[in-house]
Amino acid sequence: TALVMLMTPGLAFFYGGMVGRKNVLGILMQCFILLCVISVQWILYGYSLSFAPGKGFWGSLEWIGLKGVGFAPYKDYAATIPHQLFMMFQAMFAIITPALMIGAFAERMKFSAFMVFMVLWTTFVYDPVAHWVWGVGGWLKDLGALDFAGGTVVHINAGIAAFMAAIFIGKRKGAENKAILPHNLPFTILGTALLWFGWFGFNAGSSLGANELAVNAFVVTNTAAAAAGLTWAILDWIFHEKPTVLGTATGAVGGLVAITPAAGFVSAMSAIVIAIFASIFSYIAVTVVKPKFGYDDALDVFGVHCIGGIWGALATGLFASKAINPAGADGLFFGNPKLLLIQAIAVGVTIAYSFVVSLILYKIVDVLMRARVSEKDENLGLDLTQHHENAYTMIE
Amino acid sequence: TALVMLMTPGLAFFYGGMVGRKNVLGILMQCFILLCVISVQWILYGYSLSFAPGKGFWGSLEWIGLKGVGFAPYKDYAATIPHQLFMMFQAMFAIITPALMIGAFAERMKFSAFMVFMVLWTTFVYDPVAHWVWGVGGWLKDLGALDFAGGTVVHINAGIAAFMAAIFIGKRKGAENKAILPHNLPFTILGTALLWFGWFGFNAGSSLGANELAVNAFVVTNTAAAAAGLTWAILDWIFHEKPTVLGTATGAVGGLVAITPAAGFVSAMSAIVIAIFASIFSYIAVTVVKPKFGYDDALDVFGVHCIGGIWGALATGLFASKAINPAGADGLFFGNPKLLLIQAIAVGVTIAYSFVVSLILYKIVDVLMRARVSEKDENLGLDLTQHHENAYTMIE
Amino acid sequence: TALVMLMTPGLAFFYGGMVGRKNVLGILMQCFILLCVISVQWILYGYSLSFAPGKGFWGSLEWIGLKGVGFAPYKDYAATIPHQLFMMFQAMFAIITPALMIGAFAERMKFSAFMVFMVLWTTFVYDPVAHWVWGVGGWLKDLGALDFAGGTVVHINAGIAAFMAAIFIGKRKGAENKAILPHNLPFTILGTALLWFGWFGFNAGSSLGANELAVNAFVVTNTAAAAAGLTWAILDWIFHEKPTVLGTATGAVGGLVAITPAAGFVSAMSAIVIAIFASIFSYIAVTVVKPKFGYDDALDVFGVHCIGGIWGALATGLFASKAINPAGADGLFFGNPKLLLIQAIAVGVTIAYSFVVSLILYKIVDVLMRARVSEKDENLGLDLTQHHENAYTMIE
Amino acid sequence: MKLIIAIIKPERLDAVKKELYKAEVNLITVSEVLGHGRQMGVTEVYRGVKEMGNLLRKIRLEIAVNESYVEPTIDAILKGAQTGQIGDGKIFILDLAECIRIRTEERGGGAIG
Amino acid sequence: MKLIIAIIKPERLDAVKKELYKAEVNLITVSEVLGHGRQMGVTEVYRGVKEMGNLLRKIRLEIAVNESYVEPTIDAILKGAQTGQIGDGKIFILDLAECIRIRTEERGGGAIG
Amino acid sequence: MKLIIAIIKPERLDAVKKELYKAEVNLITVSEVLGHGRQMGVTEVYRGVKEMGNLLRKIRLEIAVNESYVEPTIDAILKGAQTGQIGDGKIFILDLAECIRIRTEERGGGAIG
Ligand SMILES: Nc1ncnc2c1ncn2[C@@H]1O[C@H](COP(=O)(O)OP(=O)(O)O)[C@@H](O)[C@H]1O
Ligand SMILES: Nc1ncnc2c1ncn2[C@@H]1O[C@H](COP(=O)(O)OP(=O)(O)O)[C@@H](O)[C@H]1O
Ligand SMILES: Nc1ncnc2c1ncn2[C@@H]1O[C@H](COP(=O)(O)OP(=O)(O)O)[C@@H](O)[C@H]1O
Repeated sequence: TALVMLMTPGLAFFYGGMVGRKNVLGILMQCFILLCVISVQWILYGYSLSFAPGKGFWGSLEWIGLKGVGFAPYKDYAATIPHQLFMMFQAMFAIITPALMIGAFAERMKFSAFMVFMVLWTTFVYDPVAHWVWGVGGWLKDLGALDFAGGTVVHINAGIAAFMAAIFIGKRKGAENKAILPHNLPFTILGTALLWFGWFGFNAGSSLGANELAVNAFVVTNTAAAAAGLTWAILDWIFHEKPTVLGTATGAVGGLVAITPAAGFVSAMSAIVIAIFASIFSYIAVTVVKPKFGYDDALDVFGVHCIGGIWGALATGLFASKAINPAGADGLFFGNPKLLLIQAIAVGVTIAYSFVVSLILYKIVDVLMRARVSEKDENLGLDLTQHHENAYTMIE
Repeated sequence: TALVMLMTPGLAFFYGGMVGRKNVLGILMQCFILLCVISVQWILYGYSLSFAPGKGFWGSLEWIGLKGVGFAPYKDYAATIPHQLFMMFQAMFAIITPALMIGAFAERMKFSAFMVFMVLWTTFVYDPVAHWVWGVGGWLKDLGALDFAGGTVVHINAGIAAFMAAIFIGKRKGAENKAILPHNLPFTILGTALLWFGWFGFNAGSSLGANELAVNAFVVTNTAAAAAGLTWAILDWIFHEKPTVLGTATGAVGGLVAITPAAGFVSAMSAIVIAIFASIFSYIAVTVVKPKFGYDDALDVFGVHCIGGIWGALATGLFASKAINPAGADGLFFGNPKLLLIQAIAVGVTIAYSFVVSLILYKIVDVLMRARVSEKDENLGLDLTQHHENAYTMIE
Repeated sequence: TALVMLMTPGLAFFYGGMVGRKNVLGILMQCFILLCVISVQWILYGYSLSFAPGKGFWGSLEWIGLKGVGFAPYKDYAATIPHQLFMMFQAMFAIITPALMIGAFAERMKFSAFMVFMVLWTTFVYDPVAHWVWGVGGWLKDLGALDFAGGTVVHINAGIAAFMAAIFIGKRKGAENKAILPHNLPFTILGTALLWFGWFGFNAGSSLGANELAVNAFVVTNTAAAAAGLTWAILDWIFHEKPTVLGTATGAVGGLVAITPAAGFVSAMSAIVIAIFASIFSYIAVTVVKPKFGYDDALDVFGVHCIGGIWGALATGLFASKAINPAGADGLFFGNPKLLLIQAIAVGVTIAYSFVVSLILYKIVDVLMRARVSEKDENLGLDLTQHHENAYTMIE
Repeated sequence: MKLIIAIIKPERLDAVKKELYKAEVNLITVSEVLGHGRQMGVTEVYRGVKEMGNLLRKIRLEIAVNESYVEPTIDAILKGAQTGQIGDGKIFILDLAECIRIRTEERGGGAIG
Repeated sequence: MKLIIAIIKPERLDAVKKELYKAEVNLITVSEVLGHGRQMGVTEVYRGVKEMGNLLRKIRLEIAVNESYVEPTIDAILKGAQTGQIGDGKIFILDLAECIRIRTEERGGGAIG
Repeated sequence: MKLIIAIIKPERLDAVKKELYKAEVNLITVSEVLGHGRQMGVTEVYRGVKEMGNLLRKIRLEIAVNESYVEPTIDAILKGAQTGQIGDGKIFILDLAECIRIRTEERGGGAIG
């Protein structure tokens, strides 16, 4: 569980290294403050909204302030680990999800607007969706949708909301004529390493103790990241003469995303196939689709997380096998087309709901306080204008 | 346990990012060498001085060189884990404590003097205090003082000694007229993340295996860090227009400090309250008290660790509850004023003892070899003058 | 196990900080791509070649594609943990080993050549040697050679191959007249910290669950790193007036290397002795031998890993004690000269085999595609020429 | 021959380069500087300590040209760098006594381009 | 008009800036340079390899002023930067042929301030 | 007095310094710049977005010398920096109106060395 906590800082450096020198603190701060805010929101009411049993839109409110959430395992979620531990584990999911979005509106969102938007988003988008898919009484869960470690709830959910935000906040100044160069790629690699490391906790931990499942998740997670990273490197090699570090890291993250919903249901060999296609689809989304439609999804949250998440969720419908996880189901390639359909429904519902509600919330925030910083502030950078700090000293 | 080892490097980057570019290696080296020196000191005689049963000033010498410290659990300390593992776990505490002080005399202490001072300090201050509070036969322990994971032994102890050092070594050149700008805040955030991560091991590990306690410690640790970080951000927002990254990180660390002694005795809700006040008190100490009295506690070891530690120790006396930990005690708010008094005594004794003895040791070192570097060396920076290295290349 | 995964990124930053600013991505990419490629190679056929039972040169092919490698523990390797987990754990060894070599030919090897060489090397050098020493039916294993966590298989093996590569690829331009200054030493420290942290998993994990052994490995690993780091610092202090950060980090890594084969067989006190000599030998190799013979082992893979590995393997033959590990053997100092001999044989065989075969593979690659980049590309740096990227923005 | 030194806003660099190429001025040397001018800096705050950040990031261009190119170069810089807001920067022009191309050792106006 | 270039010790920058403001010289451009001079550098050691670190960090100031300001500026720099120890640095003064304010396009002395 | 500005390839810096010391030119100021010239840059690629990297790392030397040292200094730079390949860089020479040593306040030629 502790591992999962490292993912948010990991993400912070993954993103932070890719932005301009004048905006790196903006990224780090946004990730860091989410770690603070959502940790508190979660124990106050978020966990209850998401996981307290209830057939409705949200879970019930009986677990507010962790009331009744003790050490005794809550068998419907995890028979073997203390309820509070499960709660913490889920908290990390609730933190990383909004953090993923940061990449889309990077370098131009006002911090105050960011804070308000994120609290609203977690409450009105993340919590309900989490409830539907994972909560006792959640209707997608009852439908039989499989989401091992958050492909739908986390990645598609965040990815599509990010897509919305990128479109409506508009392009970065300077992004029109040229690429904004990553100011510190080693930080991006460091972040990737921490993400990869944390993801083991993310996926293996999602087996909630069941030993064999954890091992399988561990193996396929590593395999998928590796295969996807390699795939992207090769694609770069083919289309841009040289394999790039940023590309390899991006691919690896894409592979981790794609395997997330499938980690507990597929074999290592299937993982390789899933990973290869994950990279290919993301590669197309990032290098072909994005420029074509010209939205400025600054750090490709949509291209990597949404696309990867969708593919992963559907792939689960294709490659899932009872041989791996008896508690799971068989996918198309194992003679059960129905699962694929259910997965598709879950994906569709999440996309539709998340996009619409996120948009509404965004518009509210934008009207109330303008979501985007002024042009002058954008030129000076978020670090100085939003946080009154410089990331690095230039002369000493 | 391994997690705790990461705290020292975490601290190194937390501090290292805040100093000038020409002194970053000085910080990293001081942290790193302590990891080396104290690791050895600990198995040679430190552990024995601190934990070997004995009613005296120190523990007895029977465990010197780990003699008799085997794999069988030593039930008075930890009934379920191997004795050597407990020893290692404690080693990490003995390493991080002196390392905390580094922030106070940063950018101006001579390395040789630093080494001598630290070995003396660990032997004559840390080891005895640890014995009193945690050791079999330690009189504060017998008194019934509660210190779950080192609020008194680690943070107050280091914080007050750091305070002393900051005063007697004097202000940094250039600190008079202006602030010395942090040369690399992302490093500071990285350090904060590693500290936060390691602190889980620090606090959860202090339950020494008792499952429920570990979970509680884990939850309250995360909650306190989050709430305190958020609080500091808000304070900055109020008093300086914008929330700063450095402030948020500082607050989070302060929250971790304050929750340390309480982690095994309080609930998550109490943790939020403790954390909020921890940030407020530290904020006052750092932004009001320090400038007023004009001592140059370069990286606010006193303001964050000593103040946070004191508050945490007293807060334990207020919020501790048998409902959380039957082995513990009830605090004032649970109808037992006595505990608060005991805590206050433990705090007072530690402060008095640590301040006086640290001062004596410091003076001895100062007389023998001058503790502070020459003005010329200070201008050139510790990296070049104390270690003959440059942290970064300027032209290539 | 997850900890071990962090070692490769750790190594990447350890090395990456030491090279020039224009080559840091080259290092990071080489480490990162190995993480990807070998992860896949391992599950496809590497694991089978190394560990599938077989008396031959390689293991048999029956475990190709993890066929038959399930969750049930495979008692000949690890009676208590799932077979797939053991497989993953070994995968991390297979990844870090070639990664170690990167330091030797840093800043001048063509990426394409690197890829081909590494895949060949892992297949024809690592896999067989791993089989001989650890695999069921491996002849060195049957001989009774002790290699707890890879002193021979990992460090000597990689060290000597690196030595070969350094000689035959030739000196770096600019390395003749002057040292190439480390562009970011904090990264090197970060890498060292991650290595130290991961090494706990590396060594403690190698006990494969056996509790007491793990604790012992944990203690001696930490002790060795600390003592060796301290030793190097002192050596620098003596011979170069000041202790250097880079030196201390190098020493610590050297200590970790030396203790690797011994971790499960020696006591903490022996570990100190082993560590001290490890630093001394490496120090001589790096500061005396290397300049004397003038090969350009850029980041001292040979001096630190090969020398340290050899010393560690032999030291195991000296200090091993049944008192620590009944399953082990007694060393010379415990009245059993035979073990030392066996260790010497294992070392000799590995050196001879690895050097010769690595050389052949290197020559093949060199003939096919020139291993070294053009002078022009070397001047521009590997980042730009091999990966079309800049690690840092210079102006923004 | 003249040596033209221009201090501009970082975000204008691309525009200026474009204009210079249009004016067939292809050889330039660029560096990052900090400037203090009319334009006010942003206050920085570190743990409650206010720091009047009166230095702002600027880009410094160094361009050696022959007389005939002086005006076109100036116009190009003005076109690219001018936003009309405070902080746009300055252009300094110095007489260049001599210019040598290292590769060919040729001197004078011919070595400039 | 003159262009004044000063190389000073990093730790003197604040003092120099203060003096310059006193002398009503408010517009300056600053950058970080490495200097080799009389002042000896510090030897660096990396894994036993000695490196004669003969380059030291210095700060470079660039100030364009009108004739009347030349001496006051020099005095200010001397006041702020002088420690009397080797390494204090130098001041170089060049004739400035022309100066243009990008924002307003005005030229000559008026554009300097 | 003259102020000599040289733009050279980074990897030639050591050689140039060596030559300068041979010519008894011991006082220099060095900085890192980006240059755009004849030499083509390397294209960069970030997630498929091509970036014409037309700026290359160069080293900028600033050397103030007395007349008698001008030619020796130029020769030293040429010796050290010339590779004959495109991108070797340029040398610019400006008239230096005045030079002041901050430490001693002495002016003119004497202050240069
Ligand atoms: N006299 C000068 N000497 C040196 N640098 C100057 C001078 N005047 C302006 N600059 C540089 O130009 C930048 C912009 O100048 P500023 O006064 O802010 O804008 P504007 O010229 O539009 O009023 C300053 O930050 C400084 O770097
Ligand atoms: N003739 C020169 N040309 C270029 N830079 C110089 C010259 N003389 C001095 N400098 C710069 O001034 C700095 C200080 O000079 P130095 O000789 O060390 O001090 P001092 O002038 O007090 O003897 C040097 O590091 C160098 O950067
Ligand atoms: N006219 C100029 N003005 C400013 N800088 C120049 C000029 N000409 C050349 N440079 C600098 O010199 C460097 C090398 O010039 P380049 O044309 O590439 O080599 P060469 O002079 O051998 O053809 C350029 O990158 C640039 O920094």
